[in-house]
Amino acid sequence: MNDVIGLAPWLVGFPLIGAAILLLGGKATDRWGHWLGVLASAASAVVGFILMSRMIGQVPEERAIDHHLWTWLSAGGLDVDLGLRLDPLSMTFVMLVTFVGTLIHVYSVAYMDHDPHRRRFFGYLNLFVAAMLTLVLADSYLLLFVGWEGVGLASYLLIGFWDTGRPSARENAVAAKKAFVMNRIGDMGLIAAMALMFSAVGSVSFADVLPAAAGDGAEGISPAIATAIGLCLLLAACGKSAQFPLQAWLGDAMAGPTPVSALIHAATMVTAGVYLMVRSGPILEAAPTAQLVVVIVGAVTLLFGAVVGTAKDDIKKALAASTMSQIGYMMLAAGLGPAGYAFAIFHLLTHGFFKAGLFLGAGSVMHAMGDQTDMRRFGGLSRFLPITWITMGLGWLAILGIPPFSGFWSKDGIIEAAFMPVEGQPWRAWVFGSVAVLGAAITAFYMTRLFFMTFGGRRPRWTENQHPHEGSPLMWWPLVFLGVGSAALGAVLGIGGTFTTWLEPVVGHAEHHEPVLPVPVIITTTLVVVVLGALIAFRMYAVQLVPEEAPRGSVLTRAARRDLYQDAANETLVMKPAFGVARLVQVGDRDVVDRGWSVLPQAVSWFGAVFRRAQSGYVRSYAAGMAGGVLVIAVVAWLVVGLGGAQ
Amino acid sequence: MTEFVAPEIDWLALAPLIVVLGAGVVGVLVEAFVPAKARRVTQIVLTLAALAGGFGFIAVLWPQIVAQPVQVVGGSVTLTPFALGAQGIIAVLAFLGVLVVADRTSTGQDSFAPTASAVPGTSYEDLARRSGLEQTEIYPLLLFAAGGMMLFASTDDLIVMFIALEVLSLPLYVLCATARRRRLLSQEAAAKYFLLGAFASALFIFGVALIYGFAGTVRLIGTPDKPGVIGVIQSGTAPLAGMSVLLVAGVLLVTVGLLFKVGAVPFHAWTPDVYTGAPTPITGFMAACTKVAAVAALVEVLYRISIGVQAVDPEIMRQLQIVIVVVAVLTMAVGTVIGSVQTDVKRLLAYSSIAHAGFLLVGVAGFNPQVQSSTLFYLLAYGIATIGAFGVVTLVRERRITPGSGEDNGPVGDDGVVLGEATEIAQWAGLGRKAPWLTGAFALFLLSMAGIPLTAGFIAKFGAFSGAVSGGLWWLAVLGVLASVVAVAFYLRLLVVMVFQRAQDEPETSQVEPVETGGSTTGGGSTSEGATATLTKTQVTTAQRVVVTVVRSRGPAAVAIAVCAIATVILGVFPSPVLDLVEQASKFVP
Amino acid sequence: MFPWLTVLIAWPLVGAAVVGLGALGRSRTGPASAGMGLARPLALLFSLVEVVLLVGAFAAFDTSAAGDHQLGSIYPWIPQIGASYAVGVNGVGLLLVALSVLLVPLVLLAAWQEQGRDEVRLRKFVALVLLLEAFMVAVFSARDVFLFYVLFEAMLIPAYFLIGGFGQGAGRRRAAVKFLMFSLGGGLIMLAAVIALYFLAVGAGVDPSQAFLVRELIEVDLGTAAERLMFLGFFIAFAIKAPMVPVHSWLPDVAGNATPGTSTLLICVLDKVGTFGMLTLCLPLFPEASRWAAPFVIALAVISVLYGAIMAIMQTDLLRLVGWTSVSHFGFIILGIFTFTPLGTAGSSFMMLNHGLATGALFLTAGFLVSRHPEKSQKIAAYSGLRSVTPVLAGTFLVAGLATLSLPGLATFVSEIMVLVGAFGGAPTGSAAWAIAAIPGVVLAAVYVLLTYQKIFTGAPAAGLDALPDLRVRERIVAAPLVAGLLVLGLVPGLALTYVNEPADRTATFLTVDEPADAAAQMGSDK
Amino acid sequence: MDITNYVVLAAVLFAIGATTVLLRRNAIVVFMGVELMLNATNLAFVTFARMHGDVTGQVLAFFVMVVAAAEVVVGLAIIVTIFRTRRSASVDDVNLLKG
Repeated sequence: MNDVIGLAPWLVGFPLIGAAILLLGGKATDRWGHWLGVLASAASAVVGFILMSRMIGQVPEERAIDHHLWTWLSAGGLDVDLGLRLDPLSMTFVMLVTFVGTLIHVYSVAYMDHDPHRRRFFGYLNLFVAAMLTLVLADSYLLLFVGWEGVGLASYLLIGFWDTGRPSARENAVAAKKAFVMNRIGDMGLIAAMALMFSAVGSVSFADVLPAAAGDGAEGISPAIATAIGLCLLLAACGKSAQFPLQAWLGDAMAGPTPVSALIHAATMVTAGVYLMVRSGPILEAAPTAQLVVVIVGAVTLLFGAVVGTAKDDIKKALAASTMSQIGYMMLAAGLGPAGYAFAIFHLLTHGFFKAGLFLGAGSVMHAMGDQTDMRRFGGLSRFLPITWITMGLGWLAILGIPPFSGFWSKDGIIEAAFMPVEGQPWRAWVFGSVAVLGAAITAFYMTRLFFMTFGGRRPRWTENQHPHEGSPLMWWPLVFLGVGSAALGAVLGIGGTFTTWLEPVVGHAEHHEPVLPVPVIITTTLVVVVLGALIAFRMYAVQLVPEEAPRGSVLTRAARRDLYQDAANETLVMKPAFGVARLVQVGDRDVVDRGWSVLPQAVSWFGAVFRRAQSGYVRSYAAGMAGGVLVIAVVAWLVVGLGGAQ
Repeated sequence: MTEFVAPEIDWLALAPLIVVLGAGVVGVLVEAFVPAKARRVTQIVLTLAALAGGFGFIAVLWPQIVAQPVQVVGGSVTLTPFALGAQGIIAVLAFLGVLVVADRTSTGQDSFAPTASAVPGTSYEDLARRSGLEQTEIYPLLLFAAGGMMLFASTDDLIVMFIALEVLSLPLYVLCATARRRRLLSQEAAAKYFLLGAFASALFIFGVALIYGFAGTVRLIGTPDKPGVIGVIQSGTAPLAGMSVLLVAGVLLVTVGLLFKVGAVPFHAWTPDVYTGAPTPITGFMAACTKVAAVAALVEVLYRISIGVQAVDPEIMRQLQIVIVVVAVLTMAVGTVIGSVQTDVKRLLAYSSIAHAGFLLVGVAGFNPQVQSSTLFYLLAYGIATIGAFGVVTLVRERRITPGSGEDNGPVGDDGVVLGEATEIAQWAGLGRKAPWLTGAFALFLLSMAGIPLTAGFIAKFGAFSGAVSGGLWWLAVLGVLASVVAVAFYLRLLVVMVFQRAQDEPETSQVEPVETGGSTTGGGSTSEGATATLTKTQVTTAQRVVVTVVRSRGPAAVAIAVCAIATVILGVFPSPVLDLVEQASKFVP
Repeated sequence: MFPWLTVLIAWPLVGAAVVGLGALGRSRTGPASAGMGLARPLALLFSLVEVVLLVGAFAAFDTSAAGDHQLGSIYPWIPQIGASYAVGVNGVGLLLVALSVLLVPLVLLAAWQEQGRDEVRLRKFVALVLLLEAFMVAVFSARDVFLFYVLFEAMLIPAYFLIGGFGQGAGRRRAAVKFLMFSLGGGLIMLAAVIALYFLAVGAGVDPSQAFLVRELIEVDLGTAAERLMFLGFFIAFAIKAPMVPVHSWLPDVAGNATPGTSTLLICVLDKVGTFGMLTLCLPLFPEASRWAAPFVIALAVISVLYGAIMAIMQTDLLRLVGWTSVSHFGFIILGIFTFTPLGTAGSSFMMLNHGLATGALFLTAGFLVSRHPEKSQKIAAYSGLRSVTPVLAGTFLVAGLATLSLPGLATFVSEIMVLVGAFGGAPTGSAAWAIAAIPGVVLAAVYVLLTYQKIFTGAPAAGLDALPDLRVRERIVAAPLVAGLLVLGLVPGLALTYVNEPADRTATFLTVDEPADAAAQMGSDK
Repeated sequence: MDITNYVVLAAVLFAIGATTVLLRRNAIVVFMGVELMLNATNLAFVTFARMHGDVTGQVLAFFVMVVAAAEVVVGLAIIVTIFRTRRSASVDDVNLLKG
């Protein structure tokens, strides 16, 4: 595939050029700018498709290619090339990003039709695509970091897209800032990890670090260092993927336009943490402790998100909680070693489709309902929005993991992997397996709740003057594509382990173990609890009437509604102490440091004012001063010399 | 009876002194024989010519003295390169100082009272002023003072030094009392200077007596056939060799006498008062030239004695050094700290002069022969900045505006009567707008005094601190550095007022006392309301106001200021040629 | 060999003299007379010709020997005290010279309408700027400690007048005095060390007439105690200049009261003398003492990073805020210098350049913003919702802000990561821990930049601000090169690293190798 | 009689003179104190000359006398001028300059 490798930089190049033109071009590009954005993304998708098809044609061992562009940075022993790594893992992402991305671009043309700043929106979207592709194609952690922060920037810009001129403008801006800052907290981990890698291996490129981590020779990374690197990378992943304890930004990020939520905060960017974990597999494998922490974080987050999802009435926030929970699954899988990697990525892929579909569906609903997001004000929409209803239904079934929809194939793999025994720690399989199953049940509950609160119900609970109708074809064609993906992608790639095999050159071959329970038992149990959860939700939200005002609810409901008090906890545990420290520093700077320096001139003035009194104006006192001076100097000279001489 | 042998006298070596002092004598004759109208011009020409001629002789002598120092009449005048260098600097500075003295400015008046002996505020004084009397005696007095200073710096004989001290001091006492305005202050300055100066002289001469008692001679080096103090100490042939207490006390008292002239703490108290009260051109002359002479003499005495005693009794040497160090530290501290709270420009410059005495002593305290060259350079740099700065002060005046009044005393301009100098710092606000060039020059002098690089003051300070470090007193250099920081602060304050602040030229009734310092005596002899305390406050007219103005120089002062400014920059940027010269000056241990 | 540096130093001096001619005449605002209105164009012309000369200097510079000091000349200046006029730059010096030369025309252009119409005042202003330029170029080229010291102090004077005479804050005089007192205080302490250095060098057998040449001094073994004392003397002066906590107090006042253009020159270029001095004087001249002090210095540097960032977050005045961010960034620069690793040192050298571009862009953009406010308010709270009113200004501000928070892809990121990674493997004990402790600085940076952006540019436009004009062409011309530079150097940092790598290698080798003879010869080599 | 007694006398006289300067208010008396100090010095010179057996000291005493005379001229002139202006010869009254 060396003949087409030269195209690889254009994967990033097209959307980057698109972004540059759109953002620098000014009003001149207003009329056609959005189509340029779509074109750039589509061009990138085409390039991705060409490369992908050529890669499939290669034998598995030759599928990984490092494409060197130029020496980026070379100083003091740190040599980083600006290079792209094309392998099955990155190409999987390229396909996901460019394909889903292009669909969402198209969707946005219609969705943002009335926005005066549509051009800028497409500029940001292009920027995002470019950054995301940089992230997944990077051949070193440093370049990955460029993409990593690039997507953070795009996310920041898009969450805050409506940061002026609306009543909620300030909240949107705050949400954007919150996302960026929490991501930065995670980024500290990536920086520290790179520092550790450089000091241990002398390089931060995948080609050097990963083999060194895998190898156990003298050149290798010691387990302690590997653990430290692994935990640092996990911190980064937690920030980017909204994993516990850095999950708080994702819900607020829904302030951005819905296509943004679909693309960035569901399908692609937030899963970058999973990508990072899988990419760094050898490091994690060298650090079992870090792996365990990854699994725990995944498990906690999957339950956390699921619980939060059950109580949210805002359709986007419910989906956001769901995203968090699903990424928890992926993270859990990523912590399970080679057995889980493939399923983590597989779930990431299917999730990318069905969650993007769900979000775009939600966007379609909002579009129809005048930007209403409260599900308690929906209901009975299936008749008015049939396409949205069907495509979201496909996504619903997929996320529930009902066979044969795509979610089943990937999520079931993760649950099975979670039940794999770990040597010496028999409790792990049971605990994490159970959590995964429990999560599936709750997922079924909240997604069913969401689906039926929106489309089901005997009577609509709309506000005044609502005339819901489907949007333009530009909006529903992407829904259809994603719906098809939600339905079929899992089966296409899952049956026969196609996808697992495809990734094997990258993530390594998993030793086959038997789960602690027989596989059919796991599948059956999972399906049973899922159906159970769905039925409960159906009974509560489809059969019974949904009140327009949220009932007070149980303690747990109230907690879940407030995201399990995550913001309050952050406020109390982090923000307040931090602000206290900042106040302390501020007061200290003013009253101690600055005043301390100003004491010097004051002291001089004070002494000056005191001693100038000696200049009394009386001749006799001057003469006395002279005479006294003679005596004192004589005495001092004698004393000092006398004492000195006595030694 | 031995036959009288006429002493062999190297007249050329004495020529600079003879020219200057001789011109002073001629000046006295001029007062007697030249008609009143031509007197002033004659005196000025004579004075400048004498100083220039003196400098010319110094230049001629230079190569010869650098090759071989000369002792005239057994050392009564001892011309080492260092002494000759000091003489040259004094001649140059005196020349510039006289230029400032001679300037009558656009007001047509010089800074001196027409009859200094007249009682302020009397009709006699009024009459003298109306008849346009001028006191041209100041020029011979200046020449005598300058000649005394030159001699002071170049003698080996303590008695000659004493006489030189008086020759330089007595004219200065008189000159201090001759201010045209604020005459009470002027007279007070003279009285204080005189009383304290006489006291210090007495201490000095008693010290000489004690040294004579110890060594039987008052020459320090002496001649080969008649060894001086150093010689008898080293050879142990002092008549009272056992009573070294005489020597120590004597040297101490002599040093005190010299430190008084230097203006070092605790013998500094006269400095601020005298500098403030004296006529400003005289202050400039005195501050610059006296400092040169006194420091040069101090260096010679101390270094000569230190050579002598070091060999015999290092203890005494240490005592001397400790004295100088203590004095240096005190001087820097007092000069800078009290200077930082001053509100009067002249007084501020006076404290600055004290601080500089401290910095000079820091260098001197190193007791390293190399220091002599840096000391000379310091004196030159300090001197030109000082004369320039006081020259600027003479041009910044108060102007009283009395609409409709027919004031007939002093030239009436379009907008009022020019009074005395505006020396309150607050009055200098906005000077940068009124007179940018003058302010620029003054700022330059301040920066030089502050020791900012690319001005002469920096090279000078560098040399002084180098002296301390080379003598092992690095901590003293650090103290000096700290004192410099404080000093910088007060120069800066003045700079801020001049350059950044706006003038407060709003109409101001004369109910507000125009000047704080000696407010009751302002106006001096130039205005009819007189200067006595009982009279000033009676003049209250609501429409009168006092503004600050800059009078134009008639030439000489402008030349002096310009020369000083240019020299300050040149010595700061390309000091090499001058450093070469002063380096030659330290070739011989004094 | 053509004396490029001397020409680069002399040309702005000529400009200052030509433009400043007549500036000392009486102020008048009256009708136009001959030569009126020429001050700014003339000064701009001079500064642009200087840029052309800079291009020549770059062409003549041999990058394959970037560690050698090139383009220079040596003449005896004051042989009596060992001072020479010795100039020469290695790669680092050349970059800083370039930074000075490039920023001056931008600052002149940015300040085009700042100082009113009074021609005399304008002449003074531009003359001072050109004078400052000459001093800055000279100080980065000085290869003689005495010359360096002289310039180090002398350039305070034009800076002082620029702050006190042409500032825009009410407290400008106080700020100017504070600036000068801090700087001179540090400088005079350094003077004591400079003098001591001379005597030790002469005592060690260096030719007294050349005893201040860096290349001579490097070879002198000063003895442990003396070396440490002298290190302190130099370091305190540089730390004040840099500025480093706790001797930073002058900086926020200056930033808040000077014009943004002055702040740019002052903080983005002139203050680099502090870190440049640490790199090119403290380390090579006092290697043992540097190693001795490094743990302490690193700790202070990291404290500066966090302290400056926290204080920036707490500011209510936009320009003071930008000033505080510099405290934080200088902390990073110092951290890198004292790691004694090639990576950290190269990172710091590169960061000196980048900080100049990024903070310069931020200062100037903030200045554009403030100049639009009807009351010229610098209070962040006086602004709101301006993104919809002045989108280009908002975008420029954001890019400058992102550069300040070291967004990957921009040059600042490369240097910051180099410093952090280098510091993690730094030679001094505890540097790894301090490097980790500095990392939260990146989070705080995000907070202060984005919080400010949020307050000024988002939400509903404040009353009276809804019709502000967007960036004018002149202002765009000012911002564009800075932003472009940050982007290009972010993607191809090799353009600059070529110049800093070899000097950094030499410095690190010199400081970490036991037998420093060869390394010393390399450090001091002048071509 | 021991010749050193003269030296002691000279020192005592010198101290008395100095004390006069420090304690008395009248400018004329203060000045007389200075004169006393000078004359004490003369006594010391002459005594030492006698002790050393050379005439230098005696010659020096003449110089001092001359100088003292010159000082009187200038000093009295200044003091008288001030007296005429202020109608007071007290040194404590001249203190406009201070601080």
